[in-house]
Amino acid sequence: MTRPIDSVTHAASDPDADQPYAELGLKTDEYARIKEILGRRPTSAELAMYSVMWSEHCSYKSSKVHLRQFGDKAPKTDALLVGIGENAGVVDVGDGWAVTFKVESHNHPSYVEPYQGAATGIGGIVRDIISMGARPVAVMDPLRFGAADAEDTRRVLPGVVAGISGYGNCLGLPNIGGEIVFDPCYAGNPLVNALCVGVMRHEDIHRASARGLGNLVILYGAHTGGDGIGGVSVLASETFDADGPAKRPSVQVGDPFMEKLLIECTLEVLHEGLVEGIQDLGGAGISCATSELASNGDGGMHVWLDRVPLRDSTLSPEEILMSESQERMCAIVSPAKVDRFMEICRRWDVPATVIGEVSTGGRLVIEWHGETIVDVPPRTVAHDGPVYDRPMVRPAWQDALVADAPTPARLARPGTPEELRATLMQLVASPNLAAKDWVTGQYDRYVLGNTVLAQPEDSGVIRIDEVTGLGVALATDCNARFAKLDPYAGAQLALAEAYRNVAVTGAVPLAVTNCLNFGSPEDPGVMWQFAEAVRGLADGCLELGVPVTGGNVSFYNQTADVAIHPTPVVGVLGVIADVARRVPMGFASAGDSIYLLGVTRDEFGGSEWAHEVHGHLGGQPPAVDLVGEKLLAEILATAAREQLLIAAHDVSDGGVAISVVEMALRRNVGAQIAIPAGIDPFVFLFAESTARVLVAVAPDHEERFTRLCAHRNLAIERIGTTLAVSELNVDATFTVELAELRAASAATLPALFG
Amino acid sequence: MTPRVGVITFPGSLDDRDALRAIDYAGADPVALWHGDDSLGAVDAVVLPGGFSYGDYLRCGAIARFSPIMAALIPAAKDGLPVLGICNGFQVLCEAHLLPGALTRNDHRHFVCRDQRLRIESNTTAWTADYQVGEEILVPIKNGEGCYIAEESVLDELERSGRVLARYVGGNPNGSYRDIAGITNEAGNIVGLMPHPEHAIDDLTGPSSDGLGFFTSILHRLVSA
Amino acid sequence: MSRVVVEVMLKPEILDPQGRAVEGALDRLGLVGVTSVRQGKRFEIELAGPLDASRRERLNELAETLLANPVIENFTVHVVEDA
Amino acid sequence: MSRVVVEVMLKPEILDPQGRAVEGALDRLGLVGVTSVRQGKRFEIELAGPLDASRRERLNELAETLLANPVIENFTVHVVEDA
Ligand SMILES: Nc1ncnc2c1ncn2[C@@H]1O[C@H](COP(=O)(O)OP(=O)(O)O)[C@@H](O)[C@H]1O
Ligand SMILES: [Mg+2]
Repeated sequence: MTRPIDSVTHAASDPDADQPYAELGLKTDEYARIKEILGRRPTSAELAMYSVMWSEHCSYKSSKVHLRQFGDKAPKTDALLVGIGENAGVVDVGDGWAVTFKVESHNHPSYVEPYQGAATGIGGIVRDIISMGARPVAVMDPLRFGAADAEDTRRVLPGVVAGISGYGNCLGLPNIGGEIVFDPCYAGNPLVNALCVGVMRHEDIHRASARGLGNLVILYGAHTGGDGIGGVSVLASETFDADGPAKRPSVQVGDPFMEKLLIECTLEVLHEGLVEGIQDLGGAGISCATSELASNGDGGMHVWLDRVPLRDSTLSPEEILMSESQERMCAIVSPAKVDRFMEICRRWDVPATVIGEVSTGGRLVIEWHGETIVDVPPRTVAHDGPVYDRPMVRPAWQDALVADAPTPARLARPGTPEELRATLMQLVASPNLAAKDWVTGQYDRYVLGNTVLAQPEDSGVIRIDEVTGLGVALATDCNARFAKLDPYAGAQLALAEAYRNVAVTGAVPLAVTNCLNFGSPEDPGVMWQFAEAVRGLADGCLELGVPVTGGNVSFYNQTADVAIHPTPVVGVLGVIADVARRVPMGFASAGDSIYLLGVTRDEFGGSEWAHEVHGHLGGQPPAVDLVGEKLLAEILATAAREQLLIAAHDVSDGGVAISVVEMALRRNVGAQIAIPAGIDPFVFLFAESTARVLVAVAPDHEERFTRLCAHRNLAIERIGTTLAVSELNVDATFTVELAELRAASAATLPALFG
Repeated sequence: MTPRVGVITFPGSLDDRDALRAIDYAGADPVALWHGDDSLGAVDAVVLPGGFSYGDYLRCGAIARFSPIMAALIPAAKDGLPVLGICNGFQVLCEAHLLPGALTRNDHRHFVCRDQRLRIESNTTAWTADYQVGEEILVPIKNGEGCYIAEESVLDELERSGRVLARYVGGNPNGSYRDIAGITNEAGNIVGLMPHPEHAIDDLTGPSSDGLGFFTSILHRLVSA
Repeated sequence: MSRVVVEVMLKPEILDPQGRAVEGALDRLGLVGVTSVRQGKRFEIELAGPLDASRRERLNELAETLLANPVIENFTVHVVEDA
Repeated sequence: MSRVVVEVMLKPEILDPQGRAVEGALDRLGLVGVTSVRQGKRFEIELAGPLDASRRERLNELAETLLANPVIENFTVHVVEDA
């Protein structure tokens, strides 16, 4: 039984055929617009392309009007070589080196099939980085799960971690950081975000564009199968009988070995100058790659779709266009260079096929066995999708939430030394603050030999240039409870925390990426959260002078009408001139002074203490202080350059107490802390005021360092000393052995997921 | 002339550049070798690096063992060419039966990456002469299938003939029998090691520089030969 | 004692990188004409005593939920011995 | 077309952490009386045309050297179809 081909001629001759546009997620007016663009009804292949390229995921139709602010408010900087709009932004880090980095979500696939969902999340973001011409040098994985002890978390978390570990380790990319946050709001909607950073020389930057009449379109990498085409099957379904073709899998399966070959092969063809334009295949597969390459280039492309090598010969042309089979790339190569290109692919055992060529006429024409099944202006597919300015309303419950502040009257606070000690022990062992070694121990941090810092340090630091010691630092952060209380401030607090985490290593923050994880944009309350978060982030980036270079939006993270907390994950990249001068987080020797930089206030709204001890979320998040963050970063960079610091660690979740514990446990060096006069011990130990950092300074550098702070009017207070004994001694209150803290911190995750 | 030490890149090798760097740090001449070549060229010793050759699909090292270059390496190694297999390289050497036993799934079933203490048990091999017997070193370990197993009689023979080269101390990371981290053949020229000395060549990028000794050992051996 | 074998294979439409790697190796090593290799898992389970209906049912349930992932895998359960 | 199934199991004396983990899980999930679980591999190989003696021999050799590692594993080769 053969299915009739819905060619352009056929479509013209049968203008009123019923088309399943609604099943494909298109609205009636969107379908009408396609007809208007084409001057006829679309063929089923065209319908497939438009439906997926105009989906929320590919077109950013609900977010575009807001995301513009990242460009409009971008701070002036010479560092940005490639801005928003490409696969990933590119930042100049000096000496002719450039760095590209981006974070993306793979949330829903990771819920359906945790291992493969997370694995292909890593695979996808890595291909974005190679398609810019960069060698990927590290990955990070900001993750969020439901309650730590929930049954489903036990299913999802180990699978996600194994997937990231299995894929990333096999690719040979060090994992240098990430996040693991538990909150019941993510039950049913875990967040799996993946970040990749790559390095290149300025002259190696490549773009996704198809130029040069007669240049060839080469599809290379894995064969195309029926992965992830879910919805499009309806296009074929009516014409197949009930027990027709196997149901297409909605799950994509990753092959990290093929991706590793793809990386090496791609870098070699780019390095030899064989490629005019290049694009990875991710969401929407060939539809996306061909329409974007054509749209960004001369505008015309002719593709022979029947030349695409298939893993499954029963695939229809619509399905081939949509397939999200992993580990594929598309390159534009001039005819004179094709032989060499193919030779390199063979050397790496990477299949490669010429599937089309750049043409005149400004149309993307796709043929299937001699019949034209697509004939469209590529821009209308790739870039001129619908744009919505969706209604937004501040949720009715927001006021009550903010009014429910964690005052001492509402939430009982520990007062006695025993109570403070017990609170510390409870927080140290809480899933969000406990040691994450059970997870991070499954990730290779050493491969490539350039990892200078990795988890649990505040930032991952990667050496770029072995001769000069030039390197980059990266951190991702987001406290979604803060964003729930105030999405504008919450996004800025995420930015501030990532910025601070980069700064404590001595690196100078330079650029920002983000992954905006939200509920349904069709809910005006969620849309308000989204708009506020984007506005907050754009304003914050402007104030800190760090441009957003790219990112990703993930909507529909909700079950029925309950959305996740707004979770704008922010990644900050910094540059450090000599990685040998990076400042690690851990105390290193006895007799060093411990200083707290910044000001502590009674701020507990959205804090880990309120969450863990009282299961409470309400009030205001801590005050944003971007001026303070900037000042801190400048002082820390100077101090690192002058090698004044033994250690530096930011203060965030769990407050000063948790930060001190982390600094002490890192290298098993004890500390004595004195609670400053005039402040409540509980507030001093556990408040989550921002723009604060703890540092350890050797005696012979104290004078220089304190003068540096005083000179710039940075609040600084000496709060303790490192000890020769392995204990944490909080003056006149309590003492805990480091062994006891370590045991409490280390036991939690293995007990849950062991 | 400076001794030349080759590093074979298989499809899926990952720590090949690191092994080349370590050879360079030690003062020898690093030479990149390709799995598809059928000769070793003029090298004086060979390192089989870590990674996931052929994705480690099937079994770790099982497919790489049949590479064209292995057909050249196997007889050369039997003839005394110094060969160091690190992690995946150790797995390849066992699969090629150049070393006894096998490396299987870690007893806890997870990939493990951590800084590991080892005790050097033999310094009579080509790759450990610069260490003291009993010396403890700190190097990274990172593997999913690093559990060394062999029959009791083989283990006894390894112990009796002093061919256990290094043992895990301070906790066995993968369930290896008798805490074995590395072994050698009878002649002492072929060494398999699960941990990664090439990732411990300076304090900046590794937990120590303790691993450099493997590479200086081979350099000194080749220079004095 | 009863013995049960559960075989779990990736569904035919799902990519099987391991099988592909083996296919390539068999071909390179001179086994001519290999057209496909799929790699799956095999569980040999031993149980004390005979398999009554309820244990059989539980076994089938667990084969479907624990041993196989029905999103990407098919499975079969064979009772080899029941006594 | 011919079809061959190769089954590879760890030797009984070799520790099988995956099998052990499955054993524990089956027990926790209410399958009573499980005394042992071993996890192995199963290869389904398809070849064009019939299996002559030389291909059969090569297949057996490769099962022994490539598909299984005889130091730790046993294997069996079944020809399911030969045409
Ligand atoms: N939250 C965001 N902030 C900034 N830029 C964004 C954001 N979301 C998407 N973008 C940008 O929009 C472009 C298209 O995004 P995306 O479709 O994710 O890229 P790709 O096609 O490479 O997967 C990219 O340049 C991306 O960086
Ligand atoms: Mg892309």
